[in-house]
This record gives sequence, structure tokens and C-alpha cells, in this order.
Amino acid sequence: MKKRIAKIKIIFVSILALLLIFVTCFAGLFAHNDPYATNALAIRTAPCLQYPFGTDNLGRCVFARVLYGGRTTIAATFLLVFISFVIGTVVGMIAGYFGGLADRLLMRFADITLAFPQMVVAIAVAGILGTGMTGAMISLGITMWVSFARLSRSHTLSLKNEGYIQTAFFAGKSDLYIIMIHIFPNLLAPVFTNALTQIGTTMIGLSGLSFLGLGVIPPKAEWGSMISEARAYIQIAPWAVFYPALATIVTIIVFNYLGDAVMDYREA
Amino acid sequence: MEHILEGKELNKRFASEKGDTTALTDVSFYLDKGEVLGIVGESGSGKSTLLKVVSGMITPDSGDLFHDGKKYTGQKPRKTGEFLQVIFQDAKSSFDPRMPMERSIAEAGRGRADRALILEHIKKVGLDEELLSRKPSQLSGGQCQRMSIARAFYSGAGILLCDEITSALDVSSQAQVVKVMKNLKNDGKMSALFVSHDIALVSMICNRIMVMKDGRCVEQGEIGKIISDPQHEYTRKLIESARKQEIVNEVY
Amino acid sequence: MIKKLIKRIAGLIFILVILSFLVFLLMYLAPGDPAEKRLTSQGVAVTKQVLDAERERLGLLKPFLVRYAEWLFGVVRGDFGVSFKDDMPVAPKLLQGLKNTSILALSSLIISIVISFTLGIVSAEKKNGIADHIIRVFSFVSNSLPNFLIAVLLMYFLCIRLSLFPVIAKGDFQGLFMPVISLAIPMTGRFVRQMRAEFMAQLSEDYVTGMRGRGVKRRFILFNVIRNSLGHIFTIVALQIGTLMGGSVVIESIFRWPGIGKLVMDSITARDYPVIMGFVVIMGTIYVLINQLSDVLCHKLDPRTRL
Amino acid sequence: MGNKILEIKNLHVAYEEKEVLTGIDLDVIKGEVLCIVGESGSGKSTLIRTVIKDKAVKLIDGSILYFGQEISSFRERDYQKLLGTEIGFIQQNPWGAFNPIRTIEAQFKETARSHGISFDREKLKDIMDTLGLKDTSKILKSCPYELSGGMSQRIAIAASFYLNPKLLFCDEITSALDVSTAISVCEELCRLKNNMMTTIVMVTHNLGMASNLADRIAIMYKGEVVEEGKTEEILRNPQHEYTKRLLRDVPGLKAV
Repeated sequence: MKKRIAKIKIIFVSILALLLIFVTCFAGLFAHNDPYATNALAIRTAPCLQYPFGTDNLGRCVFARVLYGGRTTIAATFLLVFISFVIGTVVGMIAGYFGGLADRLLMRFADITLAFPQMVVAIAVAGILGTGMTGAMISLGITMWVSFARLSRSHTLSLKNEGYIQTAFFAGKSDLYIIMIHIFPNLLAPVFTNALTQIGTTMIGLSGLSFLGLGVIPPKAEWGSMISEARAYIQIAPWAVFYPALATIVTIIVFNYLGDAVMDYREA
Repeated sequence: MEHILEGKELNKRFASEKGDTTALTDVSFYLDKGEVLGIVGESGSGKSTLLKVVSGMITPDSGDLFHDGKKYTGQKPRKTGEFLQVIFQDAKSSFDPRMPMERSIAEAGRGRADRALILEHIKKVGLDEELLSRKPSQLSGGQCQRMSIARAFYSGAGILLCDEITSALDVSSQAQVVKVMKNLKNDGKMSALFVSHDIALVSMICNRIMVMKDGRCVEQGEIGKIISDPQHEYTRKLIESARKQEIVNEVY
Repeated sequence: MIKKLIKRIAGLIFILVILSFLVFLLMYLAPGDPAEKRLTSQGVAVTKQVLDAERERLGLLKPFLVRYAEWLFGVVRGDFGVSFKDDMPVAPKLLQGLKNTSILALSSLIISIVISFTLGIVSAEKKNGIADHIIRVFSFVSNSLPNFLIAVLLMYFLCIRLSLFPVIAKGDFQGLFMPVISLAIPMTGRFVRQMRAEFMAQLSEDYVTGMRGRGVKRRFILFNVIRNSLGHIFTIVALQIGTLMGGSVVIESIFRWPGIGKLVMDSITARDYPVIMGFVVIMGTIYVLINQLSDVLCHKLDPRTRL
Repeated sequence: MGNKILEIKNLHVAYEEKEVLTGIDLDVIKGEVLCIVGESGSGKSTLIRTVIKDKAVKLIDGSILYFGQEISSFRERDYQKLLGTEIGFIQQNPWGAFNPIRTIEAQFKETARSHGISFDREKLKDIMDTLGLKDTSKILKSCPYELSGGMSQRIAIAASFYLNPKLLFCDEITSALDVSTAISVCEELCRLKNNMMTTIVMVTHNLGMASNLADRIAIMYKGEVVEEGKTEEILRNPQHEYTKRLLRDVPGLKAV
């Protein structure tokens, strides 16, 4: 019963999430204006038919910029989470399975990175690197992959004690076989759930860095930096802040909810 | 005649928070072909550690292990798996939750694939062929445990090391597993170490028993002799406890 | 016990040294020349000669390891160097910023803890009741809001629309209100979730059933549940300090609160390396110390957890 | 008969949204030891949880009468006072009776205060003596997590008897213990029961143990009581197929 409800929830939110991804991926289909075209005649126009979300102080279409900006945010988030997921899982699995020096090195490194507040490190690193979105992604990725590595390491350690892994040893199976056939498939689900729950946090982090001017380089559209720019004239053109803000909130809520729903499903 | 399995003066210590704890002290045993040796003790007696040492999952600090007279101390499960198989207490987790039973059993075959042989062993443990396509979660604990016995036989190893294999099961499932073990023993093809906390259960399956306490072997011998005339006080206590858990009934 | 503590502190110092080294290395490798930044900001015409002289003066021409060693020895003596921007010593700047940041961070932390502790208990005790559902929705939504968004929206509605507060924060209570709320909302959301989970875990422990079965009064049971949750709650709070530090950088920049976060953002644009280094080291030290402290506290409160 | 302490009539109960008990009829007679025997999933533990009004258990239909009074008619506050002093309860988990990280003394005092009585050290000492717990003051000063399973379970028993209940429910109280400890715990329990004239309902999967302890046995299978009666009758002349199978399957000491 609980499982059924959780399943329906997952399907529902997944559709929403896919819709978001689709709309931002094919932004060109929905937005007819060029997000980078400035129009001196239409500065800070209120939402109207031609500009559904109005324009900013350079006369750029906010609607188009929200859609294209979503592409930047979502793509960067997915890429970052995916890369951290892959690196973290592989390293964690190897360290957990073989133990020894590799394991101790990993744990030491994890201790060091986790001993520091993630955003503080990210702000410092992104500030120093200063190369736009890549810099922001690297600065968040430094600590993020470690959380995946720790998770998959601890799962590998407990899987190693399971009877079926032990039995595989007695059946004379090779390390590679055990890792690929037994450990990886069985650890995928929990680590993947963690990846889902990280999406929202990562979005908050990335847009926060962009907001501070440590993310994308203007004029590239990105929600955080759009809000940061438009904040200066919020009194005259509040729509230039509201719509990207709304987009950010909706997106984060959808992905956070997806993560929660999957977690509920796994616990039910 | 050589013993099929023999351990001499096995010692093992574990480092823990409160300093070293001794898990095994000078434990020696032997097992002959076709025989079942019961290892009885309460929690912390070292009986499970002994089984792990014998199987190669952990290496003893000192002492030696022999299979058919050949020393195999220090060999890891990949190697020892050629002549012995372990059956664990938790039957369900002995099978990959994502695999159908048949694939899990075939895995134990060390490269050979012989479906007819698998079926033969499945029948021997009293299970249906149809169960082979199921996943462990779709089987009961007792069925899973009999599957793992079938798997151990399919691997071709002649020695079974059973670690509390019925203590997670219900009485009726336990009875089925016991029946299977008895049948296999009567066939004469199985030699086994049978670790359990339940001396009554052990008495139904084993030829000889070894009583363990605090990492030491306190008594070893023919089952009938030990039950009727226990020498050590601890053994006496165990038997007395077991008597009190027996069904008080003249008819049975 | 004492031996373990000493071992831990040694480990911490090691970690801090490693991290500062990495950040130093990163600055060394990163593009952007502080000397050039400084000269252009002072309006000096940048020629090769002037640039080299300035680099020499700032000590940028010395080998990397020498620079790091000099810096490290300085830090040990409490000397964080001299700002590239205005030649003022860094330490007093950081200290002043830290003071202001602490006011902000502690106020929002206390508000968050008080609110979420109460909501967490109510939510866990009346699981699946109306209150629980409302609290869960609240915590879920506020957890999904980036604090810069809350800050911008609060500013728009409270300052511009309703003119309740000044746009630029001063050091008084009125000025403190909005930054504190912006920091507290998402943090409260996270706390409520975690504390609710912790209380629920405690409530489903066997000892609660045992006490109920013995007819122990509800308030005694609740007292035991809270008592046993405290250890974990300290850990939860300590781990959130990191997010709080990052968040305060954003919030301070928005509200122009003269804290350490605003200082570091200004320094990043100016490539003022000594300040950035100082920021990382101070924040890292505080975070690490708080987490160690919470571990010790956790062990004191629940002796079953290992130190 | 007027000596029924508890009457269970046509009880239907759900645990976590699944109907686990499907029509239970069972009486508990004053002064007896009733053993409810069943395997996992038979619903035997749910039955006890229904009586102590556990929140995870939902009553669908039927009634439970304690001395003729319907227990669902009690208000929560009144029932809380009844639990402990009238109806006691001990769990399988030996550490389940007390908060593991607070001293036992503090928790005994809380229990006493909940029922408006003062904490009587001498009375507790007597009970602990019967249970073979020697050093009462030292035990009172320690926390349960520092104690062994057997010791903790004994203290749980002491806590129950301290309140002198008329009816005591024991849910698999020995199955987490070693065999020899389990036997002595059972023996001490019986001694206390005889001293204090308590009625005991004991849930267990162990038919052998039940046959040694019980005056009457009820066999549960898949949410129903399939057979109940005097211990000798059940053992000598089992009616139900399931009981017969259970009797056959219990291992006994044998020399092969």
C-alpha cells in the first residue's frame, strides 16, 4: 500500500521533472525571442504578449532568458552530480572492496574535505579560479564526489559481509566478477537515490555561486545571476526578479520532491 | 586412514577496544569422511570463529589445518572452496537478491554448467524445479536454506561447514532442514561441521560433538556417550538446560 | 580518553595545514595578478617596471614554498599578513568581520534551533496528524529555498512594498532582522526534517514501548526521548554550521552586513590573497573545532557512541 | 466461570494496515500460566500489543474484557495507570524495558512516580534476590547498556513485579538469551509468580519450553487460535494438524 502510493508519487514527479528538462532543453521551441538580443526600445517592459515575462534593463526577453538559463542550471547540475556519482562510486567501491592503502588514502582525503564547510571552500575556490561555470562546478565537485565515495564505500563494506559475496569467494570467483556482478548492481540503488537528493542541493549551491558572481560569466543566462542583476532595479521591474526566482523555486522543489519520493519508496 | 579435515592447536586473538580478546585457544578437532561433527556452545564460545578459521575466511594466529592430510593453513576461500563450502545462518542473504536462484546456484559450479546436476540436487533437498526461477525474496527462509545446501553440493565440495543454519528458522522449517541433513548423511556422501547452540538439535544429526566455552574445547566425543555421561560440568549444564526445553510427554 | 583527544587534535592540525597548503597552491596557480589589480584600482599606469616593483614589494616573486612557509609561520603567531589592497594588517580586519558574522550567525542559529526543536517534537509525537503534515510541508518548502532568494524577496516585500525595514542593514535590531530571517528559514527547514527523524527513531525504540507497558507517564517518556536525542541533535547542528557559514557570505553581501563574508567577497574581486587565506583558515578552524566539540559532547550524552 | 481475568472475544486486529488477527477467542484464568505458542507471523506478539494498546496496532472488531470491563472503554490516562500496576508487560529485547543510557535507579523512580507510589528499595531488593541479582545498589547505579542480556531481562522482570501486577504478559522473553540463562530466567519467573500470585500469559515459539511452564497452552497459526487446552491434553492428544506437526518437529535430545 505504502509502496503503491510512493510509486504513484514517483511517476507523477518524474513526469514534472522530465517536462522541466524538456522545456529547458528545447528552449528554442517555446521561446521566440533571442535571450541575448538587447532592445533599447523595450527596456524594462512589463509582461505583455510579446514578452510574456517582461524584459530586463537591456531590453532582453526575460521569458527566453529563464528558459535558456534553466538549461544552464539544469545541465550544469546534472553534469556535476553525474560526474561526482561516477567518480565517487568507482573510487568508493574499490577502496571498500580492497581496503588497505587505497582505502586509507581515500578516508584521509574524505576526512580532510569533510572537515571543511563545503560552501566556504567552494566560494574560495570559485573565487580564485574565476573561470565561470566550470570553476563553480569544480569548486562544488571537490567535496561532492567524496560524499558519494563514502556512501558507496560503506555499502561495499556491508555487502562484503553478506553471505552471497562470501559464497562467491568460495565459488572461486574473481574480484572483478564479484565487483561487477554482485557489488555494483546491489549498491547502485542506494547511491543513485543519494544522487537524486543531491540535485536540489547542488542547484542551490550553483545558483548561489552565480548570484555572488562566481558562476556564469554575463551575459550568459543563468537564474542566479539574472536575479542578482535584476535585484538592482527590482523597484521598477520586479518581474525580472520574480520569474527567474519562481523558476528556481519550482525546479528545486520538483527535484527535491523526486528525491524524497524515491527515498520513501525504498523505505516502504 | 587420513581424516578428511583436521585442525591442530588452533589459536586466534582479536584486537578490540578493551585490548585483546581471545577467540580460540588451542582448539583441535578432526572430521572423518561421511561423519558429522557437532560444535556446541553459547554465544561468545568461539564456535563461529572456529568455523571461519577452518573455512579460511580468517587465518589462525597459530596452529594448522589439514585436508586429506595435506596442510592448507592460510589458504583463502577461493582455494578452500574447492573442497569445502560454508552455509550461513542467514539463508536469504546467502543469495544475491537480484538473481534468480538458478543463476546463483550455477555460480558455485566453478565454470561447469550442468543443469541436470542442479536439478538432481534440488530434488535431493526436497525442493521443486519451479523454484529455481524465483528470486530469494520469493522463497521462505527454510527453502532458501535448503537451496544453499543444494548449492554447496553442486559445487562439488565434499565438506559442509554449517553455521547455526537453522537458528533463524521456524520449528517446522528447521525440521525440514534437519531431515535433509539426515538424508544426506545417510547417503554417506556428506561430511560436515555443524555449529549450533542447541545441543538437542545437534544430537539429532551428529555422530560426535565438541562442546566449546570461552574459546576452548571443554569436551569432545561420541554423541551418545556425552549425553548419557557428560564429564565436564558445563556440558552437564547444557544438557540439563536442553532437557528442560524438551517436551514433557510420556507418549512422545 | 585524554590520549585520544590529543591524537584527534594532532589530526586536526594536520588537516588544517594540508587545506591551507592546497588553497595557497590554488592561488599560486590561478590566473589573475594581485599586483596588477592593485595598480589598476589605484589608477597607476601599468608598465612592466612598475608591475615588477609592486610584485617584489608584495613578495610575489619569492619561490612558492618560501612564501607558504612564511605565511604559515605568520599564522601560527597570529599574523595573517598584510592586505594587498590597502596594506593594512589582515588579522584585525578578519576579527572585526568575524565578530559581526557571529552576531548574525548565532542569532539565526538560536532562532532556528528553538523553532525546529519544538516543531520536531510536535511533528514526531503526532505523526501523520494535521500538525505533522503542515510542519512537513513547511520544512520541505523552506528547505528548497535558496537563502539569496529569500533575502531578495523579503527585501522587495518588506522594504520596498511595505517600507518596514531599511534596505541597507545597520548594526541595530531592525537591520539584523532580515538577514537573520533569510538565514534561519532554510536552516529551520533542514533542522525540522532531521530532528523529526531523530525523535521518531527514538519514539520507535523498544524502551519507549517498555515504558508505556509499565504505565510510565507521557511526560516522563517524552523527557527520556528528548534526553536520548540530544547527542544526535548536537551533531546535526554542528554539521549545519558549514552551510550557515556559506549562507552568511551570500546574505552579508546582499544586505551589506560588515561581516567576514562580505569582506571575503570584496577580497575575491580584488585578488586580496591574504584575506582569502585568512578566511579559509579561520572558518575551517571554527568548523572543525565545533564538530570535534559536538563529538565529545555526543559521547558524554550517549556513552554508547564511540569517541 | 467467575475467575476469568481476561476475556478475548472475536478479536480482529490490523498491524501496519494488514489484518494479522482474524477472530481470536481466548480466556485467561486467574492464577494460571497460559502459553501462547506459534511461529513467526502467527500474530502472537500482535495479540499482546493489542492488550497494551500499542499505537501501531489497530483494533478492527471484537472486544477484550479485563475483569469484565472492556479495555477500549478506558480513557488513555486511566489505562496508563492500569498498565504496570494491573497489567504488566515484558518484551523480547532484554534492553527494551529501560532507557539504555540512564541509570536504572532514576527510571525506577520515574515508574514509581507515574503510579503515585514512593520508591521502596527494600521491596525491590527482595525481588532482585529472588531473581539472583545480588548487588542491588550497584545495579541501580548502572545504565542498562553496560549490563548483559540476561541481567537486563532479570531487571525488566523485577521492574514488572515491583508494581505487583495481577496479569503479566511476557513476549518471547527468553529467546534473545543463551539456553542456560533462559532456563534460569524461567525458573526465577515462576518462583516470583508463585510468591506474588500473578497470572502469566507467555508468548513463545518454543513448544518445549511451554510444555514445562504452562498450565494451559494455546496454539496460534496464521492469526487464529487453532487449539487450546490443558498442557497435558494438548501434548497427549493434539487435535489440530498443525499442533501435531509442531509436536513432531521439536528436536529432542537423542543419541544417534
